[in-house]
Amino acid sequence: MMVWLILLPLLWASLAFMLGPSRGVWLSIVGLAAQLWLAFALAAEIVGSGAAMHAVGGWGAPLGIDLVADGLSAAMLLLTQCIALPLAVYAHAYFKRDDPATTYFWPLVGFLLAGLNALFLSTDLFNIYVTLELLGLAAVGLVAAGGGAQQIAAALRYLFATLVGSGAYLLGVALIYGTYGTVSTVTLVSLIGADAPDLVWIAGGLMVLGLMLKTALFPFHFWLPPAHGGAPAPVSALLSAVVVKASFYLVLRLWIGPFSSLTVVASLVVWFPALLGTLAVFWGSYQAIRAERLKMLIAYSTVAQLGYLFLIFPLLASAGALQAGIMQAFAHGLAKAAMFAAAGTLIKATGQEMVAGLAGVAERLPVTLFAFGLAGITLMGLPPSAGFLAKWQLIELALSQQHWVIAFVVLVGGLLAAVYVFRVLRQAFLLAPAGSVVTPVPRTLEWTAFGLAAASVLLGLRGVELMQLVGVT
Amino acid sequence: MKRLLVVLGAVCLVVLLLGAMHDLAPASVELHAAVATNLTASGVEHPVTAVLLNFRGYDTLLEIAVLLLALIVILAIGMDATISAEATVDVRPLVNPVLQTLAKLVVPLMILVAVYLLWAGSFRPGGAFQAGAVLAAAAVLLHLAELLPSWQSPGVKLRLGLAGGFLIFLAVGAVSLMQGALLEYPLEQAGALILLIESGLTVSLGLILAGLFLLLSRDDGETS
Amino acid sequence: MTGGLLFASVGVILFAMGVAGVLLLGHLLRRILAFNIMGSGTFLVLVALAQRNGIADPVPQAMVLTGIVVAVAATALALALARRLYVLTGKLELSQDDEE
Amino acid sequence: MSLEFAFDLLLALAMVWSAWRSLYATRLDRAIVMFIAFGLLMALAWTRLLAPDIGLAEAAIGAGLTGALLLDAYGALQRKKI
Repeated sequence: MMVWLILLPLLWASLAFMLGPSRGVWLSIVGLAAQLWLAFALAAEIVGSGAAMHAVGGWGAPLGIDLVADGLSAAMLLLTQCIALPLAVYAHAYFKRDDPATTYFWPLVGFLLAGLNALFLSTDLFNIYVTLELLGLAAVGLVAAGGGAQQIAAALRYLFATLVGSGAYLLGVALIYGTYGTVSTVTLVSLIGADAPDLVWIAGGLMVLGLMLKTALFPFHFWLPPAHGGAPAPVSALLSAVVVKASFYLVLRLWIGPFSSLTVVASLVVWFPALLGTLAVFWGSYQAIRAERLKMLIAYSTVAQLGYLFLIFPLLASAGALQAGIMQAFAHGLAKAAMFAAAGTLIKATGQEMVAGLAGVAERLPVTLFAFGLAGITLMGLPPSAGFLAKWQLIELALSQQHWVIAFVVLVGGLLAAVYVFRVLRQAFLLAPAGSVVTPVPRTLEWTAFGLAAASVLLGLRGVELMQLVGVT
Repeated sequence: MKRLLVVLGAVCLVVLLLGAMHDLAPASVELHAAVATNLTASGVEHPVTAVLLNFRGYDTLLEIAVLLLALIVILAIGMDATISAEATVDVRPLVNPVLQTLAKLVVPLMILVAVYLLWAGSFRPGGAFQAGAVLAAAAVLLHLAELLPSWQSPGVKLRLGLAGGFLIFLAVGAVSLMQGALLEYPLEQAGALILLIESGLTVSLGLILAGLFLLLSRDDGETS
Repeated sequence: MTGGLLFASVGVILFAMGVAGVLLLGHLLRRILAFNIMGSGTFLVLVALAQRNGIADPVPQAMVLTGIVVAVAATALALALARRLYVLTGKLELSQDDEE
Repeated sequence: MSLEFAFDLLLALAMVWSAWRSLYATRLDRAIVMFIAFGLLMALAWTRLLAPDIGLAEAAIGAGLTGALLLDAYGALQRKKI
């Protein structure tokens, strides 16, 4: 079942390419719906009977490549498909028929999803490198497609960042293979002990740093705002909601998997990601509060929200930290997809890219603005949203271990999020200046954003199931 | 400042790595032995081909996806290139007729070499990648001799050729998955299946690699 | 020192030179060159370090073949973007001021 | 020092030097030509590392196709400047 999650998007992506420019919408949407069903079925299966394994080619690691679906990967697969389907529907309504961005939009989305799904399932460090490149190049292509000079420049900046990131990762993989003769994470867990040679430490450092660059963790965030802020709204939503989480997921996997004995020896190392995460929360929020363009505000908010994910690293020793991290990934993923989708609708309707140009949208586009507000609730971490659940758990864990710094960062981060969310809402409730026109937009745009935003809030009520799923090993 | 930091970081990395690489114990897993043991079950006699298309065939499947994807991205970013009539005024010197004759002679030979490489790959160095690269080189040569124009936008037949190799590979994967595991070949059919995949890949790889060049070398509009 | 370790060392040096080049050079074509040198360095480490005892290992060799194809895909993509940028702006550098 | 190791050492030095030149040569066309030379040296190194498959691929794809792509980009640049 899990393998179909990889083959299906590859299949509809290449068929959509064969159909020709701007074709393949319905093929893709049917494919995505099937993937969503598969992801739910897979999650249900492993909650029932534990983690599932598939030996590609029947060889088994370390000679072959093993795919493993445990709670963590099943949760990420579920998140990805849950966001991709509504965004595909949104994208279909968003793009005009002759928009140059749509010529090969669907094949690119297909390859992007195949890369994501393959990455979440792989347990082979080199295979993960190939999935990272598939993902990275597809994401760069989506940013650049049909764009003007600014978009192309943003795509190039993104491309170089992602290539350096995966280059560092691959060098790490090369050193690991040289040291142990295998790249299977399952085999490596038992091989890498506390007495690992220096080379393994360097390899681990290179891999984690490369992946942090790809996650846009502060201070490696420089490429994210232009790329996510400049791409078409459906693309920004997809990239901010799931693509950056993929490399975070890998850092987490390496940290609790093959490199777990190293992180135990050097107890100070766990504070390094947390420190960068803290800086990301403050810097991203500060820039979001200052941003003048609406999509830049949302992109900087992504920089801040990604910071929270890295706050869990000092807490990983205790049960529940993983759940808090994944809950935050879900909360931010759904909310940020909703926010970019809502912003795309607002910009399309008003023709204004600036936050200052939003005056009056509250009465003209209430559903979209409501979606934006709901997503904001999740980002601030107000109950009953999934964001609240994630932050609550994070604070509780931090306090139980006397790491009050982490609790403080989470609380202040929530307040800062409130500042930039209310900045947008306040503007939206102002009276529209005389003579401003709002072009009508398809209902689909409004309601898909609303659906995603509502999901980010309502997930808080079903959080127990998700946490149970993440716990399956 | 940035310059200093980067240079310093690079030097530190080199020093640390060179130091750490020297006294390294032998690896605990020896995959080359495992490859040798399982070679007879792989369907080919050349170990590198066995790893590429059997033991780690899944890597190769995704890698072809990356290559196809790169081509699609290039198509996607250049679609609205201003193809103005006056932009096609050629400033290149006239092509040497000797080059054209030479190309006409060499290209059939290169196709022959590609077929040989494809066939040789099952028992000695060679295979779909090298064969595809030779095909692509032939196309580039034809282009330089002005016997093959740059691509603007590929038609349906060309798209079929570009994606065909990948689709064959994918189809083999899907069928094998339905019968057991992804890309698990039955012992007696392994050699034939690998040859089928490699033949498809050779054509598609040749087309894609040539396409990368022929798409990039189209006259991409004018700045004015 | 064996041939394997020698070439692994060369790989490390090439990687460092390449990364520094990608980060520091301004001209886009030069940055693409640097990326390729970085990749070549990594590939050398992958094979040479694994074969430091002098025995051929087909597994990293196959990985490098995969890596070379991925690298040429990335190079072509980067060149396409760079040439598009040149058509649109007449420049082959990313300006520093739009970074924030 | 055996003759083989001396050859490897020479090859290694040539690789680092050509890589350096292809990064920092003042003229871009020289840099690209140096890069192609670097690719061919890499191909030689691969055969020294008992990897003729990679040697073939490196010569054809790494040096050949990548070099052709870069040279073509450089050529387009020169044509536009006229």
